[in-house]
Amino acid sequence: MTATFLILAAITIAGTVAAMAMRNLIHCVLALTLGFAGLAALYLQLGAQFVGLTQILVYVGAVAILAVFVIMMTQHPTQTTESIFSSFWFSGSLIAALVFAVLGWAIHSSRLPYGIAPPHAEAAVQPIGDALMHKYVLPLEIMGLLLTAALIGAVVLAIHEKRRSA
Amino acid sequence: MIPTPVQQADQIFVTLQHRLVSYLPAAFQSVADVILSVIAIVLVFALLFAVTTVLERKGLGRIQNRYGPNRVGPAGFFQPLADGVKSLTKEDLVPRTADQMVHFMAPVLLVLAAFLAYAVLPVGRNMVLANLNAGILFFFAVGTLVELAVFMAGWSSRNKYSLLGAMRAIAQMISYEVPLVLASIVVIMAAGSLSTVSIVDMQTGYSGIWPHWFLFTPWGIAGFILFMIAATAESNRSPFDLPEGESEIIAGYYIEYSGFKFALFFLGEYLGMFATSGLAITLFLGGWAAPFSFLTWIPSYLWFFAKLLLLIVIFIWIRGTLPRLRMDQLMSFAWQFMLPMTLINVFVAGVWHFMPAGVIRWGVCALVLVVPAFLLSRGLKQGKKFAARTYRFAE
Amino acid sequence: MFGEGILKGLAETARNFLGSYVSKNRLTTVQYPEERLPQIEAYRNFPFLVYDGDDWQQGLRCVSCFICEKECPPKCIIIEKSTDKKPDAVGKPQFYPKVFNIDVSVCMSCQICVEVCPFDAIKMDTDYELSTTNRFSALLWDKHRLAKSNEHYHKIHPTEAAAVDAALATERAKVAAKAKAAAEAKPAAAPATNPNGASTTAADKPVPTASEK
Amino acid sequence: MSTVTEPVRTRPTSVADAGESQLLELSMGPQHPSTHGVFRMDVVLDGERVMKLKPVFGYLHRNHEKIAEHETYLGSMPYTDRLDYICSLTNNWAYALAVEKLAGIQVPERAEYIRVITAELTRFLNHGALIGFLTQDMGASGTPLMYAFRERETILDLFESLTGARMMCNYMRFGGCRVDLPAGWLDQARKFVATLPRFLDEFERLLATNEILMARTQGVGIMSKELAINAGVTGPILRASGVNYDLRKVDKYGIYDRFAFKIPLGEHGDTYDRYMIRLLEMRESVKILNQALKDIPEGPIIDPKTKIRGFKPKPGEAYGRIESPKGELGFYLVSDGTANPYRYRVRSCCMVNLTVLEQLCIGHNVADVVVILGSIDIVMGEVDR
Amino acid sequence: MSSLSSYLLVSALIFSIGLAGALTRRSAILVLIGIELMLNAANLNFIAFWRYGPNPQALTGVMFAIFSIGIAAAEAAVGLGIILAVYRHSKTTELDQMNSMKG
Repeated sequence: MTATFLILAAITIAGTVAAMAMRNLIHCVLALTLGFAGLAALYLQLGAQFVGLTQILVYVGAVAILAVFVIMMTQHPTQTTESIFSSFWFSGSLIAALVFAVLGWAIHSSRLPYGIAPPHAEAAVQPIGDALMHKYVLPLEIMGLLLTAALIGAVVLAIHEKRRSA
Repeated sequence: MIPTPVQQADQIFVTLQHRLVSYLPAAFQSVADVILSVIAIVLVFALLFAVTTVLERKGLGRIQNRYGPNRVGPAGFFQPLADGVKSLTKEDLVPRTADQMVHFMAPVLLVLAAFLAYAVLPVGRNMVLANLNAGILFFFAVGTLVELAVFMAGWSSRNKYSLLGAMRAIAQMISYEVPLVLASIVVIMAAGSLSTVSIVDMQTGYSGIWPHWFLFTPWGIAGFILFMIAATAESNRSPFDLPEGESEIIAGYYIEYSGFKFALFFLGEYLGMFATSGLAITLFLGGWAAPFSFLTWIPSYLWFFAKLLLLIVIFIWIRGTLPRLRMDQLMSFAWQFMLPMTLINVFVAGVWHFMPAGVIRWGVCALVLVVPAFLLSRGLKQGKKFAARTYRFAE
Repeated sequence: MFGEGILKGLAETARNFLGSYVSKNRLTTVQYPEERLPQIEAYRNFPFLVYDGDDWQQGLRCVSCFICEKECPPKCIIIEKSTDKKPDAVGKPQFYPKVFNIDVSVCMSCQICVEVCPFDAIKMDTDYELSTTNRFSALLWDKHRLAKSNEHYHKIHPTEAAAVDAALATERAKVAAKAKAAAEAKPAAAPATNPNGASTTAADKPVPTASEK
Repeated sequence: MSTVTEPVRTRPTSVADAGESQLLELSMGPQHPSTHGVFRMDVVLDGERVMKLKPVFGYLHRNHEKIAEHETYLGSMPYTDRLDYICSLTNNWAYALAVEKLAGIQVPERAEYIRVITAELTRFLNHGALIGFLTQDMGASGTPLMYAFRERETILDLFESLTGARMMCNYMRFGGCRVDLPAGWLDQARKFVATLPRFLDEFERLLATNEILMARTQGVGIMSKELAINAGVTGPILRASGVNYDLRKVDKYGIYDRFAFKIPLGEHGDTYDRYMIRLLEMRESVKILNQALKDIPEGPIIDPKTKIRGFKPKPGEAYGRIESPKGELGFYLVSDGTANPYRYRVRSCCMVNLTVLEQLCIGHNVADVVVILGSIDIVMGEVDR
Repeated sequence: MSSLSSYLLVSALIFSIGLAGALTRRSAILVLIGIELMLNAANLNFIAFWRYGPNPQALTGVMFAIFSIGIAAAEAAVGLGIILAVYRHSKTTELDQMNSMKG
């Protein structure tokens, strides 16, 4: 519970809350990137350098930009929404609050069996690479396949438009 | 062991920093260490930015048979000072319909991201702010922040030109980030490390007088050229300066910025250029290592900056010569030439690793690179559709 | 090979870059306040009124005939005629301009006033450092501002001025001779031959050519 | 998001593609830096593709024709300088030609030679500047432009020492030229013209085979022969479409029949052809210049019978046209016997050439619009008059 | 409260925020983003457990997080692509208005 952690956690939560609550979708995405960056900083603080930097690379560099593009492509000038929340916003937030209550209670009440004092561990890149290439090679390949499939899917979705307009 | 004078000169800034920090209480020492380094980086690279703007304008001037700025100070070298004063005293105009907060944040984020990248660049022996385990990954991660900043600038200005510019910039940066990363992967493969410091350390040896730079391998040359092309595109320099194409979309994403914020964009752009050039030096040109073994007595940081200036000069030279590409050509160049070439280069680096050293290895690797490059460039020309023409004359 | 044209272009710019240090004729820029281009004799800028002698008011050649005011394409010349007469450049009594204004913010330096003037009274100046801080009164030049001496004219357009002077001198001699003859023959006769004589001088004057060839 | 999409208008009715993607209406100009003056294009974009383009001009309209009808014949001469302010001498010539036809004035031989020399120098500087601006529009940071301007400076120096002004020359008169060549001018001109082929070689090395330039210009803005002829396009861009039509050959006005030169013709009619045709025409201009500077005779420079003041041609009408660097520039004059023309009309090549802009640009990129506009070569002073 | 549990609490909070967003927002894009947030919350858990776990050398949590990020990227790409496709069809990204299964 260091000061760094508190600051980072505050940034992250503020970013995510803003991302979910703001009216302007672009603002939402910008706030979301703040949240993602805060999360990445939390990973770095935990010693997971590779994961933290990958988080920034993937989420800030790709997902957020992609979301921004989609928002810009799908916004309609005539689309004037009176409310940004759906009609069942009350039940939705109730469910979320309940989930948080349950999770919070569980975390609070469970006696964690290990690791009160953090040991000095770091996820260096080399062991990660080794693990990816040896122990986790099958998941890696499957993920590659998945990503390829996603790529092809995205391309198919994009080409769709061209064919129709042509 | 007592350091020789050469080593002392080499390490002068490092020892100075240690000396300064040692006066502080132990609790603050690590923080002060970082702060000192950050100040040094900010100062040095801001100064380099100032010098580069003059050099670029003078160089472009000479290329175009003009003098370039030569009025302020000796030979015009105080021009950036005058420019700075001017941009500071200029009225800061913000469009009324602009998204004020985002509009303000964009240049700040841009400069911040550009400066962050320097944290992992070793500018000299033992001169790096953070020797991160995943340094190169860090570099690319902060590079993505630039895209975000550019988007924020373009979108928040509420100007159609700036929006077009931002769209172009993002599309271009994302497209060229892939070849940029792939071009540096060959070095990571060879070095077996993502740490910039260890990558430079691997290149500091010499055989005879020749250094062990990664540049001196087929995949190194190809990787360097591809990296520099991608870096030009990443830093929006000519001939890939479409996002700010002044003749088409005027200034692109920063059309609505004035005064100091405009200067910040300028700064951020140049810092980005220095950073990617610095990474190219780190990856391919041996970082701070001297080019010949008999030149090692020159301090390492000088070598780094000499190489950096060399790359900057090349940037200026190219800017003075080439017209700009079009968006679709830029994209097809990225996906049809750069991406396959970088992938082939990765393959070549693997082949290099497993083949016995010798002339055959060189030949095979070079051949595997040159043939596809030739074929792909033929493809880019779209089956010789682009060609010099002959004309008929009527009496 | 792809990139050949680009490399050729790079070589060309490099040649120019280095050449700009070696050969001085590559750099066409003139470092203006310190160095200046040589004054070209034919250069024209804005009109001025020529006067002979030392007194700018007495020596003004203009006889306020209104030809330039009428012919000026942008109509930037404003003349008011005097009520009394004074001897002109050739010695005949003539009206003189009470007011002679040129609005140089309107003037387009076309030289038509010079071409049409039968008295060689208006010529083109070469002064180009004319910036002012007041765009209203400072750009409306009055008679005093416009009057420049014949020496000035000689300085800026020597060949042309010499031709004009020669023509004027013969004219003056003719007028003097005629006046003498008239004085001898009939002292009361009025000198009435002026316009013809003046227009011949204008026609005799294909300006700088005669002496140059 | 409302503000980003506010100016966006969706395509109105078409069912097939309604709302498929949004169109962006972009106003390029009149303050846009590469519209060659105060010109505006209302462009409708789909992404970056041009769907519609509406040229809007008139920002530089200054009532040239009506002013001229209230001026004397001579008084209009300096105004013609301001039509195409890069090539004032050819404008002078076209107007002088019209008045000479109207009044039946003969031009002495030496004056004809001077006219040809100044016109070809003007053509050279216009094409050089145009190619510079064209590459500037392509983003070449001014290098070719500066090279072109380096040569242009020398030509302007020649003009200055001849006419007294660098750009607004106001040099030609009805029946000849205003002043004779100053001493040493011909030698200076000969020396300079001898350096021009070297400059052209340099220019060609710099860009003509540049891959980026070829990619940017080849196949861009193709103008078919039919379109060019139907639209009344003239000048180098007509010849780039392969139509052999040059008034210097067709009309043989002045003394152009005395010179041996050729007319370069394009085949594809695209921007690259328009670019290259101009380079080649510059070479032909150098040929003409060499011949004219060699053959120029001594003699009077103006018909001695022409009156400067009180010039009143007989009632009648005349149309004088020349091949200006940008196309057919013509002046149509109707005289009613007074000192002012009854009707004065300019056939502006820039404006006629500009009318094809939309057809050339549709389907291309925003970046191409700028390049195509640059290759058409307009000067707003002449378009708007 | 231990350090681990504070990380877990933050993670739970982010998860709930994401869940709330996914359940209540009208815009399909923000629903997708809410789901991304939930995935990220899980990632934070993985990293925290790896860090405080008995065997950090095994890198299990880190590997899981890496795979999760990769899959999340694919998910975001496809999800946004689907939103785009749906938008082309129904001219809206508002979930309330996408109430027809038939095209």
